[in-house]
Amino acid sequence: MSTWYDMNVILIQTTLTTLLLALSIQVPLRFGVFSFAGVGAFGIGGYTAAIAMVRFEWSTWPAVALGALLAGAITLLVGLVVQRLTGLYMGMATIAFTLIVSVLAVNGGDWTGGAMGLYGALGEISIPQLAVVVLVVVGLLQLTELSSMGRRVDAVRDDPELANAVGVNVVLYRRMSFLVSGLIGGLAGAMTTLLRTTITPAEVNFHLVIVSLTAIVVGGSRSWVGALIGSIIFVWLPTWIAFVAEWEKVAYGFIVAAAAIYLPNGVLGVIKDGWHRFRTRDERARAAAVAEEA
Amino acid sequence: MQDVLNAATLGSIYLLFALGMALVWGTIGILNFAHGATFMFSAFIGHLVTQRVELPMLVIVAIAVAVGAAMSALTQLLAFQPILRRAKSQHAAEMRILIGGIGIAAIPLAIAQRETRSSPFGFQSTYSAEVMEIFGLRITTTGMIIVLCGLGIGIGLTVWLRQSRRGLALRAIGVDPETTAGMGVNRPALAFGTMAVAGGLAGLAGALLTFQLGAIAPETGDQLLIKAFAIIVLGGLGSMAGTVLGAYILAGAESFVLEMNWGTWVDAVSFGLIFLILLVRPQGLLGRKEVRRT
Amino acid sequence: MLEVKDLHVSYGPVNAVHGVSLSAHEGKVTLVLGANGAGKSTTLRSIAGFHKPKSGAVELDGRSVFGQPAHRVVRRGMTLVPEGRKIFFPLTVEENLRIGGYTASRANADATMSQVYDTFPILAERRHSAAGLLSGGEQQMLAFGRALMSQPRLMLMDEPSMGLAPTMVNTVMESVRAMVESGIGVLMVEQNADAGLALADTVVVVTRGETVWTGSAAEAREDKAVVHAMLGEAALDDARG
Amino acid sequence: MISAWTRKSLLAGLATATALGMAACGGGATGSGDGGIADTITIAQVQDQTGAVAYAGVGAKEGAELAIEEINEQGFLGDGVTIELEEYDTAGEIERASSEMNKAMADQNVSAILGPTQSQQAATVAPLVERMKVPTVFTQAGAEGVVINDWTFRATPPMETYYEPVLDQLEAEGAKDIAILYNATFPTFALLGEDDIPAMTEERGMDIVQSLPVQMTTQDFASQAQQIADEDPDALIMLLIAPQSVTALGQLEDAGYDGAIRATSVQAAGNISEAGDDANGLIYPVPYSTAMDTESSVAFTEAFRKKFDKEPNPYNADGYDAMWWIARAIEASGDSSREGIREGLVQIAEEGYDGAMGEVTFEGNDARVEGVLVEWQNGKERLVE
Repeated sequence: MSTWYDMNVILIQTTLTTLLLALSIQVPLRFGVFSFAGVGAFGIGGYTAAIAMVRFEWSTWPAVALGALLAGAITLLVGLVVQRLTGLYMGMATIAFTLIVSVLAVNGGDWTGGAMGLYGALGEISIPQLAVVVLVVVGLLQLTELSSMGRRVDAVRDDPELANAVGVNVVLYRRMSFLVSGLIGGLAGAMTTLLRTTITPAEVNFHLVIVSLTAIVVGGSRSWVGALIGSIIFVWLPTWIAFVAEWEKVAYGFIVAAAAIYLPNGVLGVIKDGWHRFRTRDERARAAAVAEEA
Repeated sequence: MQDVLNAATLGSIYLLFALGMALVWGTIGILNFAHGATFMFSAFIGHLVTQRVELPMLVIVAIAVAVGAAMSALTQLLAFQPILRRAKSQHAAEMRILIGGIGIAAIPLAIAQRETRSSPFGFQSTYSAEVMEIFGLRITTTGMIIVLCGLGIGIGLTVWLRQSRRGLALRAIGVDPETTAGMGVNRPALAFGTMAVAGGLAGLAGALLTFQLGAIAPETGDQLLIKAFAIIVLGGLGSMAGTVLGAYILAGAESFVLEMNWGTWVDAVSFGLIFLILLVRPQGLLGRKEVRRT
Repeated sequence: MLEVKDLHVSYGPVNAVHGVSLSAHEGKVTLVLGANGAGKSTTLRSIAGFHKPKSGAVELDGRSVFGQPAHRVVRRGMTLVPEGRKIFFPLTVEENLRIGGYTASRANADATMSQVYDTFPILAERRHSAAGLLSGGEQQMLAFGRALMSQPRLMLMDEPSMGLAPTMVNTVMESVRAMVESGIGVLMVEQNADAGLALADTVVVVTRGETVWTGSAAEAREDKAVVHAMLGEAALDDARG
Repeated sequence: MISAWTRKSLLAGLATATALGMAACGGGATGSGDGGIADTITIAQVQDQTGAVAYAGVGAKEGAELAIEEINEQGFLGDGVTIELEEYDTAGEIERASSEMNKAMADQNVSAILGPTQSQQAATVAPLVERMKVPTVFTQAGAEGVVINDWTFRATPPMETYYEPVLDQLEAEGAKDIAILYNATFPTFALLGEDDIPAMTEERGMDIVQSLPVQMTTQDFASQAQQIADEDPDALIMLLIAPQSVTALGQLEDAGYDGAIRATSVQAAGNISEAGDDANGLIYPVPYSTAMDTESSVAFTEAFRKKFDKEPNPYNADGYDAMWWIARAIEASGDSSREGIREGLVQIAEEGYDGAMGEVTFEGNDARVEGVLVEWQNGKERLVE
């Protein structure tokens, strides 16, 4: 067990940080906002934390907090600017924001370390600490999925007019989704950077948008559980399909495409369906038993 | 003037690539993220064939067009069509089509990377580009062909969509697919044909761009994908003329940045421009507004 | 010409229609009445090929069109004017008509289009403006015109008067009458029973996804069951009570 | 995780101290006590086997395989002692590099590691290497932040350390005005284009008349080619990745630029062959070329041709030299443990060796070579005198 843990400690770490990143994209989607600004926030959070540690010799947690807060604030500002846009137009604008963050990092001179990025940001973050942070984030998100709050979020996404009519402040909700996305994205960036000790401009790119989106859609887009499932799948997939060796990427392609075709609600959807069927079967059996007794 | 001509050539390259994507996205609502892989793989097959036998330009282009059309048609048949069939609505299918495309794109990319070890590949052709001087401006024959093809096909598609019966049907599908089927339009067949045409355009772009650049790498398609995405959104989804305009605006902006020798700021300036334009015109330059009285 | 026998349609586990039978004929109006959610719209959409029915028979001129997709059904001479009109808003009025004539030859379509313009002069006036700018009644004219472009022998109409001003309802019903007089058969679902009954030749009453009554319009005006069906289940209970 | 690591490194540190003491007492005799040479020594190769820069990792693997075959056949480490190579694919991704490195390091059978070839991957794993105390020899990875502690080594000299000859040769040809076209998002090229080359030209009294940075995503060079042709410098130094170079060469030709062009070792390994005639006359410095006539280089070239039936490239030379360095290290310290190999690597680095890249010397743990200038002519490299 402990050897297994030692061998896979980085994968466990990556799963948790990937989950945070995926959540930063998923939160706005759940509010019906097609924003990928979370990836830009990832970059801002990562660079801020690294700069705080390397240039100003801050300690780990203040650096992480600064990264998350700054990323949250900037993402909220971006959200205020682009809130008028809809659908993929919003998507494009927020992707543009992300790419601009990356270009700023390349051209940031000594501050950002240019193309080579920053290295030597030796954060002191243990897996249990990381897990606690993730648990807190997930716990708070769970509140937005429960009962009345969850229904309001669903209304904001599926029928904003109705939501407005029943007194839900749609605009406010959507703005808040930017803030939350930025905070979580910044947190993901800061913790990833300090765990890895480096951050480079090449990491903050369109590819990261694709990775998180794939994780969410394949896992299940309506709940943090789906994001967790997706993160687990895509972080561990290379380990599971190691036997195909050099054809790994081909297998990855087939798996993603098959998931898109056959799992309309992601893996989470399958699990829920299965659970539902299991429970109803149970109930039917019980009902039948009752009927027989009678 | 020479700069304008260079920008026009670059714009035509972007345009050739973006046209196919814009066609399927703006009409049958499929945002095909495998377009870049189709583009690259068509050129790659051309490369493999010309390693055996040296061929004239026209034959290579024909091969690439055929490969592109076949790949794209297969993608439609094996992935997007099943997704659409299973989805409750076009809207529900959108995200899964996106992810399906991402998965499918990984397959040809992995194959080409493996075969070439990611070194650049080109064609063995009897064609060799000549430099022409017209009114003191230099342009290669390949550049000329690209500009003519880009503009010609761009305008041709615009006119065809406006004037022809099938073009009208495609635009109607873009508005309301179900009602269009009620008008006697065989939607799956038309979608299949449109995807094949788009794939052919990707193949054409792949072959011509490889001639123009001398060689491309397996990853070239991915880089163009994000630019094409930006161009289409900038021009306004559903408007072919908008795509033409968007391609030249992006190329013009990039060329200007290079002319100013701010090479590392290219993405920031061009995506910043897109960001700003979207703020002023949220539906893109020539995008349709919601026309509705009630 | 249209014969529907014992049609069953389901949405997933829900059986929306189970046992609808009706018929429609050239130059005649068949009116389908029933409470909200009785399965009238589903019936119409299934006949027109927008939704695949589970079982039963749908025959047009003796040949089955059961389960055929919408685009094929249109070619057989039967077209649906959908609920809510479903006009292509961004397209011009003329483009809306041209897409309606998708199955016809160019020459045929041109000829039909001038007929449509004769019938609905307002459309000719607005031919080059975006269809989304038309008023509700004009949009319904356009929906009729668009359906006529495929030169149908039978038109299925789903709530043509819905959301229209009372004066507009009359105009719309007048155009339906004109179309029927030109020999086209009409199968119509209509909430506005007065307007519908004024036009109808035959009336079919559907309750909870089943045909419960079929008769002439004259009989329908007399028969209480029909009225009940029109007014909904609640009225029926009241009558019993 | 940190606590686990600290405990582990503490233990490892204790073990090391004991081993050191023993080694000191035993005078480095082979096979003594804990620190002998195992019968089977596993070396992990944690490099890109797939993805966008697979050529470097796959190339190094072939070179390493050749070296292992020689080492095992010669009985270099004693009778019956064999080296085995275990592959880990980093797939061109930074997070994959750190997780694969971690797996390799956690495997106690792994004695040493051939580390990632990409600078950014290497810089990420370099601190891990010290925490886990596994000797890691990087190939390529020419940026700063890679060779940063006692456990990190580099077998490929960074590009800037053998770029001087290019400038010497240009000076000899009488070039005054120099233009630089460089990929500023590629760390090695950014460093070379912004710091090293300007310094080198200044020393020689040359002028940089143009400095044109581009991005990793730049694909069309018509605009830059035009600017260069208009400026018409005596020589252009072109620091671009493989596909960019092919395009730039063609477009420079089309734009009418006919001055000298100097490139980098990225153009080696046949990466420039797609440029066809446009690449003829292109000169670039390489740490290794089939055209080299140093005895040890010729031996490698011939052995490689014999084993793989193809022409070796600099990446093959990387893997070959790195693996031989490790083997020599084990032989020198007589100890195939992680600490033993680390000591051996340091010892060999002090002495230097003759390898595929010719005479290799070291600055600390970092390799240095003279390098050679080669000219590309009709699909072949030949030495520039």
